[in-house]
Amino acid sequence: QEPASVKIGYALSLTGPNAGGTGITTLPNYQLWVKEVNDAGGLEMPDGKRLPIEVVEYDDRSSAEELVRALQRLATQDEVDFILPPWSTGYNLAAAPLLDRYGYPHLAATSVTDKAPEFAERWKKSFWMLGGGHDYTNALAKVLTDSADKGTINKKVAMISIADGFGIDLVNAARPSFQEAGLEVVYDKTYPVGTTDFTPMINEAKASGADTFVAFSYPPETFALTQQAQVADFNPKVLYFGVGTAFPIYAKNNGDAINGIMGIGGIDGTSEKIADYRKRHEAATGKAPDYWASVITYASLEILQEAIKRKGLDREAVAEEIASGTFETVLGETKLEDNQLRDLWWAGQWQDGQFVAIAPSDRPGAAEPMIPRPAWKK
Amino acid sequence: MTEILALSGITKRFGGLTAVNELSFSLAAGEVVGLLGPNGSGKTTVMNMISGFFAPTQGVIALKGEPIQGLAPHRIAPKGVARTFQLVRALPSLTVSENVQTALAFGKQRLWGEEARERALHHLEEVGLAERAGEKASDLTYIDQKRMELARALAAEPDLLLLDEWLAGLNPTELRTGIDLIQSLEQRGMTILLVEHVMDAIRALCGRCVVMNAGRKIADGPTDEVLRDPEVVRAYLGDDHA
Amino acid sequence: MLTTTLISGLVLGGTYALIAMGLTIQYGIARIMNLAYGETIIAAAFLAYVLYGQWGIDPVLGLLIAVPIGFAFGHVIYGLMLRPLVLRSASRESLEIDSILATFGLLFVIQGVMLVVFGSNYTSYNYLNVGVDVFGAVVAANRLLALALAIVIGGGLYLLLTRTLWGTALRAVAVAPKSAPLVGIDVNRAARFAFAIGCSLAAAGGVVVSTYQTFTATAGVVFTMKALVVVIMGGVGNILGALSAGLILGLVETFVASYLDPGLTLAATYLIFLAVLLWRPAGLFGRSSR
Amino acid sequence: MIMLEIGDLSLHYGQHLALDRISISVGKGETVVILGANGAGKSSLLKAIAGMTPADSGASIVFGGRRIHALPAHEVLEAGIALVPEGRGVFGDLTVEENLALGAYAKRARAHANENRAFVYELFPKLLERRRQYVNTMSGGEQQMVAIGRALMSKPELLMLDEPSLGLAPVVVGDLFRSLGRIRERGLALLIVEQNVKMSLSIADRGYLAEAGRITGEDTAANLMNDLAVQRAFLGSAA
Amino acid sequence: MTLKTLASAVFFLALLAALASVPFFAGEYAVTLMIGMTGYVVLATAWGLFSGPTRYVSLATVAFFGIGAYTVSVLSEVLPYILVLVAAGLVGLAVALVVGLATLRLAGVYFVIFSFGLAELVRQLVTWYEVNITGTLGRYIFLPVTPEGIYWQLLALAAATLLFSWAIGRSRLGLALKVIGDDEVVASHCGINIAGVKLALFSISAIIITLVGAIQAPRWTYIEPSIVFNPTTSFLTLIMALLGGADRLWGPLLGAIPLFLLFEWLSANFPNHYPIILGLIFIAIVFVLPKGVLAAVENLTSRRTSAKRPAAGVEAVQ
Ligand SMILES: Nc1ncnc2c1ncn2[C@@H]1O[C@H](COP(=O)(O)OP(=O)(O)OP(=O)(O)O)[C@@H](O)[C@H]1O
Ligand SMILES: Nc1ncnc2c1ncn2[C@@H]1O[C@H](COP(=O)(O)OP(=O)(O)OP(=O)(O)O)[C@@H](O)[C@H]1O
Ligand SMILES: NC(=[NH2+])NCCC[C@H](N)C(=O)O
Ligand SMILES: [Mg+2]
Ligand SMILES: [Mg+2]
Repeated sequence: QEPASVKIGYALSLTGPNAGGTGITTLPNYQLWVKEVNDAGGLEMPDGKRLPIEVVEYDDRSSAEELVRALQRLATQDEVDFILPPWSTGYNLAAAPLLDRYGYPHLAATSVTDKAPEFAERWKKSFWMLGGGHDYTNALAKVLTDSADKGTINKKVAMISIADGFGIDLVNAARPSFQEAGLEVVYDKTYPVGTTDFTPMINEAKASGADTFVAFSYPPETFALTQQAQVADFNPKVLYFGVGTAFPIYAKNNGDAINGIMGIGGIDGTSEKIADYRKRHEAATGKAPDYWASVITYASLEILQEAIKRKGLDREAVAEEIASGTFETVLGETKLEDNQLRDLWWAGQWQDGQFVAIAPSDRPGAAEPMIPRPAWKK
Repeated sequence: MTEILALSGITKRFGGLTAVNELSFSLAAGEVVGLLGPNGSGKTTVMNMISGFFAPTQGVIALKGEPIQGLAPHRIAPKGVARTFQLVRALPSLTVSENVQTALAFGKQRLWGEEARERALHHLEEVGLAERAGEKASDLTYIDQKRMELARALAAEPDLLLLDEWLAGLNPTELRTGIDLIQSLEQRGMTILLVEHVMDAIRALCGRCVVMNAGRKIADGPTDEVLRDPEVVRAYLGDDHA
Repeated sequence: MLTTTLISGLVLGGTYALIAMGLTIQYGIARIMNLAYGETIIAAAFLAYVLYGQWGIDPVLGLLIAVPIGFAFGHVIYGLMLRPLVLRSASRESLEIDSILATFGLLFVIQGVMLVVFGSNYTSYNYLNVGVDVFGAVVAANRLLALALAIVIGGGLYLLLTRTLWGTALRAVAVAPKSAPLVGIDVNRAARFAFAIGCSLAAAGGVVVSTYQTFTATAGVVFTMKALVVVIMGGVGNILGALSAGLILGLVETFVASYLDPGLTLAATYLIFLAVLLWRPAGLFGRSSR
Repeated sequence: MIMLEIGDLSLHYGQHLALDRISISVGKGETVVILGANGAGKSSLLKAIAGMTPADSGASIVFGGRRIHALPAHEVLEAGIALVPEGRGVFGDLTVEENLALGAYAKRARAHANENRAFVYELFPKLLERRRQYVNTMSGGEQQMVAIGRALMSKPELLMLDEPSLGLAPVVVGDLFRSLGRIRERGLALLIVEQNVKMSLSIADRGYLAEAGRITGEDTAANLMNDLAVQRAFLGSAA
Repeated sequence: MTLKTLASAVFFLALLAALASVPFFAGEYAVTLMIGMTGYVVLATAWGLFSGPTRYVSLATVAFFGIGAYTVSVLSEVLPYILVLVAAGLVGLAVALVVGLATLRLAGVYFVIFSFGLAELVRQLVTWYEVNITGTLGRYIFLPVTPEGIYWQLLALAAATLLFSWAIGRSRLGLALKVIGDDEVVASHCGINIAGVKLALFSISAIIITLVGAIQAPRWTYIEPSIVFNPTTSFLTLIMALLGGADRLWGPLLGAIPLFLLFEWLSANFPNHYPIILGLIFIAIVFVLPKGVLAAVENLTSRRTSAKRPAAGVEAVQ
């Protein structure tokens, strides 16, 4: 019979330790997208009819077991038409085999993993949209060597990373990337989740003589590092932080002190589409999106929306279409290669209040890196 | 006359305080001996060392010739030592019967099941608590809990029974009953070391007394003599009793 | 290097001590194992954030607002929710279980309200983030404030509890609530007061910590557990214990990070905690009553 | 002159009737003992007066002209009645000094703390010697002194003692009753529950006999002392 | 008496069979639900096995749970499945012995927080080991175990745990535990080897908990310390057991099932106000069921029977 609506379900970490990340990147974009689609009358079907989206939402309470169960509930109990993925690498991996088993396309928008090709192979309907650790670290290495070659900075790098899946993936990628690029890692330590005081690490990094300090960090530490580097008057020529650098609140709290700080992600500051997206996001959810995965998340939803428009509610066909089609999204013309989004910005930098993309430098829209960054104002 | 317990040169220190100081005495099998002394003179501490609750700082405690000092209570109990506590220690969430069965189940007889229940009832009868066997121990009055505690100690069928002020708080009639009960135990051949401040009971029960003061032994001998000893009178009895 | 490490360790420890003191009072005196303690800290952090961000009220002034609010909150919660449990509990253990269960519920309520009001985002702001030179080590003024506050509160409470009759009465309630009425102490009032003090200390901690630490509506548990570790390591109900345990943990963490491996800081923290307990089963300053 | 007047005091523990319409009185400065078998309800009576255990409604307890029935324990103390309970109720984790200081926690006593403390130390010189010791490391007799001393610190007009001689060495019992005699001389009324019949009657003015939750007899101490038959009948029957 | 035991046994087996057949007639989601529920039933019952009678409230549950999951992730490719489970149990046992020996002196809240610290320590050490020695953090488990398979394993474990708990309750060991819970001094003076008893029970409880982690691990595919050492697991287990009545055989189960369903229902129906409602319900439960679910149930049934037979009071005590 004729469906009256499209049921879309998701299970997110609305509470618990993962709620912070979910609340910045994932949930607001899902809300924005649903609102926009429904305001426009619903999802367009191949026959031009529009079906409103009906949302089924669960809280996984930041527990993998809950997530697995909630997804199964969505698939077998609520029998939703599509399932949107959770936030973070680990939870997307926990979700992948299930979504695969039930035949749902899986648009993993917030999962950073070097195993993406392998996973795309294993779970045919999974799509990996945020690249792998090597992509980010290779790009960073290039930015650094370019600058070192110009004689602006030395080739020494001090680096710290958080001891969880994300930090370790990146630092494991960074070591070979930096070595191949001829950079010398002079300090390389991992800190546990929950660390709040970075004074010892900053002191070591300061003493190491490196011009570049890299932290594969999560938001609380990114914020803490920024504050503590200021206090310690720690002024390497390049400062690069992890997740959180791209958050709007980062700029709000630190003002122009963060000018020149680099981080993971970035956006094309020249793109009107993105500027428009940011405006809509803020209007609909009351807060600005981050400058990295938000827009990717949103783009993944647009891809889904367009694939549905082309193929209807047949999940098999939709997955097929996502894998092979070309889509017009907020990122511009978008096409997945081997189930992965490869047209990504790997590094960004705060420049005059915007977190603009600086790498890959040959991609249109890339900004010129500002090295050395201005020292902290006293 | 065989010696069942022998303490030689026992010392116990708590931090700076020497609670028991170079104490030696011994008990012959079947003897009922009073351990007397002013409050704080170390009597309970001696009991605690015999039962294994404290390890002596120094000295040897021999039970039937075998050194037991420093062993844990659960190692000493099966060797035939049972006790009551100065402040009763009931097992409040267990029934009165279960309290007694505890001693049966883990004592040397290792009784369990129906047999244990019957034995428990028997021991409760001895102390006059049989009707309350099914009640929660915490519902008993203080004195009844003391009775129950004695039944528990008796259930272990000890060779040596340590009673720490078990008669305290009884009125004259109850005291009489208590004394009779202890005498019946004596008749059975049980060796009893008893700490007590009730002189009537001491006189009635003990052929011999050991008196402590400030951790040291100040007298040891037949009860009448000891209670006339001027030092004992001065330190413990006071002029009223002299 | 050594002095720098020492000083940053003490400063970090100040934070730990600060967040633990309210809990040690609540648990030690009011006998309430308050699992919602961390949520109180976070709520105060949000309060400071709003006061500063919306109305430009300095967090130090914010303390003057948050502390009384915390006190009132604790007073009300105790009266409404905990008092009936205290009244009905026959033993210390049953009260412990009841208070664990009830405050576990409270934890969710507070957290839920914060989620609805503030969402689940990381929240942080900058305040007093300037370096201060202390014996050659540069430390952040906001963290120094936490240390100073910890020492002042810790010392003040210690004197209050040990040197005044009123404080002795609170300790009497802690050690023998059944006997306290015998000397004319209104146990209910004392416990309620202690619980409220605990909440106001949590509020003070929350305000100060928010000036340098990122927080989310759901981060309360982290604080509760850290505080519990400090409280237990110091000895329940012992203010000086909480202060020293906090400082020790801060020092351990900093020394391990500087001289061993930052990756082992938390492992070392727990190792020290466990070692202390094995050495002194009732905490550093605890007197075992078993 | 009557100071404490109790009428129709009943008390239930759940279903169990522990006190059955008790009526007793204590005069100003009078020393009264209650004698009775175990479980007769003596402790329950003292606890009910002290407000530690709620009595059934309908009772009347008047102290110094004031109705104190249903007052919470701390207010009963404030009114001038102190209890040294069964098991002593001392603060084991506090020092002797602190226990005594807390004795004067009541508003009525604060101003007199120093003079009362001096009296307590004079009465029990051992406490002065041990004033820094934690009470739970003291022997039973020493703890009993702390408990009595602490009660005296609240400047009571009526001091109630529940089996104060329990577990004390004879020499201490002698001292204790001498001390109670001295306390009595200061004009305090005493209400004592004791098994040590001889000693307690020797310092008492009057005595009550309690049995199974009721008061079954009352006489002057001298008469009770002499009437051994009465003694045996009442003290022996319940056991 | 024996007839009653027999009847109970038959009923127990029938119930087990009925539960085991759930996958054949109910949907996949039902299986999922049963997995979660059975998992918590086992955790809570195993927890109650040790913590109920001794009143040693342990927050180390997740340490063993996580160890189980990690053992599977490490060994799943090298050993046959059944040996993997055995290995997990053995690792759990080894850790339990070390922990047990270390904690014997602790009491009350000191033990509680110690056990929490211990779980965190294990998590930190595993993290550090993975990061610095094996150089990765996440691990993948690609085992061909179906949800039904997981469910049946858990169900079997649940049955075994309950049976074991029942046997303990009627054994000398059970009495020993109760005595220890009441007064350790008396226990040792009655001849109970406190350390031995505690250690034995703690280890058994730990092995069961480890197995739950091991059996459930394949459901997540990806494992990292923050996932399998999630302290929430310890808290929920404790809360469920306490709520049901930790010192009785059926108590933890009666806490786990309703609470689990409540969680599920709330998060499905009120994802955004879930914590508030849950918290309020929780507080309400504490007030309405002061002695735990089981006691309330018993109260109800005993009131009914005693209403029928007014004179049954005395027998009921025995
Ligand atoms: N665990 C302990 N720690 C410190 N001191 C203790 C401890 N146990 C006993 N003492 C001290 O040792 C001394 C002897 O105490 P003990 O209990 O043996 O006396 P006692 O002779 O039994 O007295 P009583 O007749 O009053 O019961 C006392 O001064 C007491 O304070
Ligand atoms: N908290 C309680 N709960 C239930 N019953 C109680 C409680 N306290 C006392 N009882 C009961 O009340 C009765 C009177 O007890 P109470 O302690 O007042 O007697 P007592 O005369 O002081 O005896 P003793 O000489 O043993 O101290 C006893 O039967 C006792 O079992
Ligand atoms: N902007 C973001 N927060 N992106 C999310 C990245 C999350 C990260 N990949 C993780 O493993 O958790
Ligand atoms: Mg003694
Ligand atoms: Mg009494």
